[in-house]
Amino acid sequence: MDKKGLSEITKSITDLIMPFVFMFGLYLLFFGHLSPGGGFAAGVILAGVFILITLAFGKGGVEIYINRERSHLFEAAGALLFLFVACSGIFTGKGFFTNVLHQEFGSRYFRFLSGGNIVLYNIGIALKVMAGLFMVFFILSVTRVVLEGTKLKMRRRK
Amino acid sequence: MIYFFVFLLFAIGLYGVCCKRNIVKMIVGFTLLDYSVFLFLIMIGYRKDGQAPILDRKSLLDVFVKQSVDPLPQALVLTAIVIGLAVTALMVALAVRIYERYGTFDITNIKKLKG
Amino acid sequence: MVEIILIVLMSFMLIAALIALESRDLLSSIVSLGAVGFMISLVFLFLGAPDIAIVQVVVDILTLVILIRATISRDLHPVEDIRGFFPFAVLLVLLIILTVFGLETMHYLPKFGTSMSRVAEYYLAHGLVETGAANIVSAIILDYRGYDTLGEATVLFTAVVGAVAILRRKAKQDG
Amino acid sequence: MEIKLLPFFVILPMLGAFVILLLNALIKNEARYTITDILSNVIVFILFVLSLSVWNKTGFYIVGGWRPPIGISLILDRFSGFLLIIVNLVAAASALYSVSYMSRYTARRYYYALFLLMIAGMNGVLLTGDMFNLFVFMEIATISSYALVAFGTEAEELEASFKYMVMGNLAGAFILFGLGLIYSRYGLLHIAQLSSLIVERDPLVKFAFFLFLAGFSVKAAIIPFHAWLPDAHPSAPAPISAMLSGVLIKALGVYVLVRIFFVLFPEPLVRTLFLHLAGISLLAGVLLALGQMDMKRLFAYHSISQVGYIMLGFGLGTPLGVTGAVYHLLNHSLFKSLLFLNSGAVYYRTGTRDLEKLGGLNQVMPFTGASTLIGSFSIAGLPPFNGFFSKFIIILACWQSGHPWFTLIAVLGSVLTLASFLKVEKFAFFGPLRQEWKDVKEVPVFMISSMVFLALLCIATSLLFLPGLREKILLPAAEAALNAEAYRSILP
Repeated sequence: MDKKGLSEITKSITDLIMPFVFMFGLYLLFFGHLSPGGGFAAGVILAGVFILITLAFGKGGVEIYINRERSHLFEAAGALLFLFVACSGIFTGKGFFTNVLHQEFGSRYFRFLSGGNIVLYNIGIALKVMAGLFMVFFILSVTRVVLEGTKLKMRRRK
Repeated sequence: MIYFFVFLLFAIGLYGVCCKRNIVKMIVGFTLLDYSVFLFLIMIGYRKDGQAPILDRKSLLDVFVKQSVDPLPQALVLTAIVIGLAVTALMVALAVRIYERYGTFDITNIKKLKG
Repeated sequence: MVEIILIVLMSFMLIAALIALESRDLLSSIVSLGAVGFMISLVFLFLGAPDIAIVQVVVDILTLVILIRATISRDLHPVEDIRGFFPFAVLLVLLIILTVFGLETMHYLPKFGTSMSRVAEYYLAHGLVETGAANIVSAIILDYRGYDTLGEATVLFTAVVGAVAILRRKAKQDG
Repeated sequence: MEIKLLPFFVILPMLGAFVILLLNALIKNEARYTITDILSNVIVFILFVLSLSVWNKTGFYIVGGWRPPIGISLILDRFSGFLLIIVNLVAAASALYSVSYMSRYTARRYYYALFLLMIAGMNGVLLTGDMFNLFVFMEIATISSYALVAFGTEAEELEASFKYMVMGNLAGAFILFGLGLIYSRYGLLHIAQLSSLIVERDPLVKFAFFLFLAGFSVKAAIIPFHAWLPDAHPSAPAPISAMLSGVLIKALGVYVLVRIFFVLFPEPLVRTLFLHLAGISLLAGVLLALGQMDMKRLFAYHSISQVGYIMLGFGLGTPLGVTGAVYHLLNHSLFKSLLFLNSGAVYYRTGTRDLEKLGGLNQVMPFTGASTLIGSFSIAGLPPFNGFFSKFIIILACWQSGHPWFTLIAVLGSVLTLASFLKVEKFAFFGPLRQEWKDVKEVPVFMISSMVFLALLCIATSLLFLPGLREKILLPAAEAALNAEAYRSILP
């Protein structure tokens, strides 16, 4: 086994619990308006899942999925989704932040779609928070200050 | 009386920010300062043995309105916590960069600027 | 009953906060900061704010991870403190003003547990009907005061872009 | 009445920032730099045109359809409309300037994203009618300015940005604490309705008053809280220090101070406090600036003293005084951003900001020399230029309302400003041309056009002194700033 990442035990534990943490994050995301939770908590937990993988399996594990450019993409996409759903009120002439979907067919309560725009907002925020925070962690963990001669240099860790 | 703890935590946070030489200790001080303000905001909204402001199928509306805690400070704190996280992340990025340029976290010998 | 639990938890929190600032080793100060964060999320649970408790726990974990990541491979020798006289004076002045004003306002604040905001009654009563969300806090942050959350999502976006801009390796074109 | 346009002042810059990052993540070839430049300049120009179209209008916009105490609403009155134009004007000039200035830096997409988000933050602060929303948008503007100050990641810039961040965060915590106090007593956050509720002056309200004053005067760099400005502004890239000094300390500091303390706590104590704080910062700023040999630090110290002039005008509270303050606010935004852009041009070509090393640049950089001359004479307050007229109105108002000491301070401040700007002119632009600057060429066309644009505006605004124009442009803005009743009646 290559020595990257943490010890063997942590790796196997991560394998075990990672799906459950991911499931919990998705639960918070999609049922944010019916039970405690919401876009932010879900986004941070999902970012935590990727951080866990990077910590346990070393940088290579995740790099193929999420590198710097792709997390920029997800972050900007999440933010644009949120802004677009917020502006949907303007396009339909009702005003900036109106809950368009709810007024259309939000009659039944305690349903998945009963919140109207709220679920879409949650998805946009979660996507943005996940990508953004993971990128901050990824860059912080990748750059290490290495002492080269007298000068300290920021080096990208191989 | 219970607000006394909030003022105390605020004072500890201020102490951490003003009198600590190490940048990371200052960041810890700032986080404590933020925590005390969030605690204060939520304590304002608390109602005597109130329940969480989340409805479910069985709860009656008028009992719910009488019983539950004030939801507005919670919305404010939710936003403020993420602002606090954003500021902490930026400060840590700055601290790493300062360490790279100055070689130390100690603020007293980071004095390149002309006063 | 709740007050007693809160007072006990908060006194532990104050002790942990002092340890966080006074401990000589950076790592233990960060870990005790984490302890303060978890205790605060417990207090939030007792104050009837499950949403905030979840977000607080998760954000606290993330602050710990970022802080440890930034300091683990650096500057771990013990840290001597107290930055000379001037900052102490600034702190004393601020503290005096705060305590003078603070003690007076203590008994002007509404007694603990008697929150009486008119706006809150409206949210609680009409939240489900008007926005369809059973979790009134989500209703507020995403529908009644959605503009706040737009601003707030942008704050996080700005901080991430700012942190990435600061941490890029080559800042100027000609070095 | 309802203005449909108001939310676009915040949506457009945010949309621009998100789209810029999206495009740069998708496109890989060289074309993305020009696309980023064009996109951000187009968006900033559209914002400027929008702000002109909303000029002299009062109105509101109810976000999400929920009336004020429940939801958030945007409120525009003549005073915030006036500031909106200034913010977007200086932003347009800086965006044009940074097209060629930022070619020296890498990662231009982050620069433009942060620049647009700073504009979104300032526009958001100017428009909201809700206290907590004002705090959130203020955080957006300040966080993007922290990152932009440290954009060049040199040693000084990082330290300056860290010092700025320490003070900014303290201010943020104080403001949030004050907000909590006000909410615990009155239960709602809409400024207009709060002002009619806050009647009694017991310790809780005084404590919140003190916390707000401390927090927002850090943003306005008023004297006891000014320590971050002389370090932060010089180390930022030139277009950003022009934005910081020109508009950020006004939109986030002076506007919010005037709005909160004339609407929420309207009593004479506030005015005398402004007066004294302004007097001290006016004198201290000028005295500290005398000894400076670094061009940008000298300009930064003068920003503190000029903000002192503006707060002096607002502190007087008389219609003439407030008109002078609003007029000086406009003038200072123009000539201070012009001066910072000039110092950027000098740095762009000579690589140094130290006055001793410079000399006789007029012969090699005619446009920069001319616009610096106009800027220096305007800030020093020489007759034909706009600085003279606005300072004249403030000094006149000071004298009429019977404050001899403050009149003396104002006149003394103006004389010392003239002295230090003559020093700048003598060292940097006149006198013999040094050997090493022989082959220095003029700056690229984008930088020249934005500097000349601001210089012409400096000359044009001196016409505002004429009675005809003054009533039409300055007086309505001054009325709106002074009159809390009008602000409440827009959206009760």
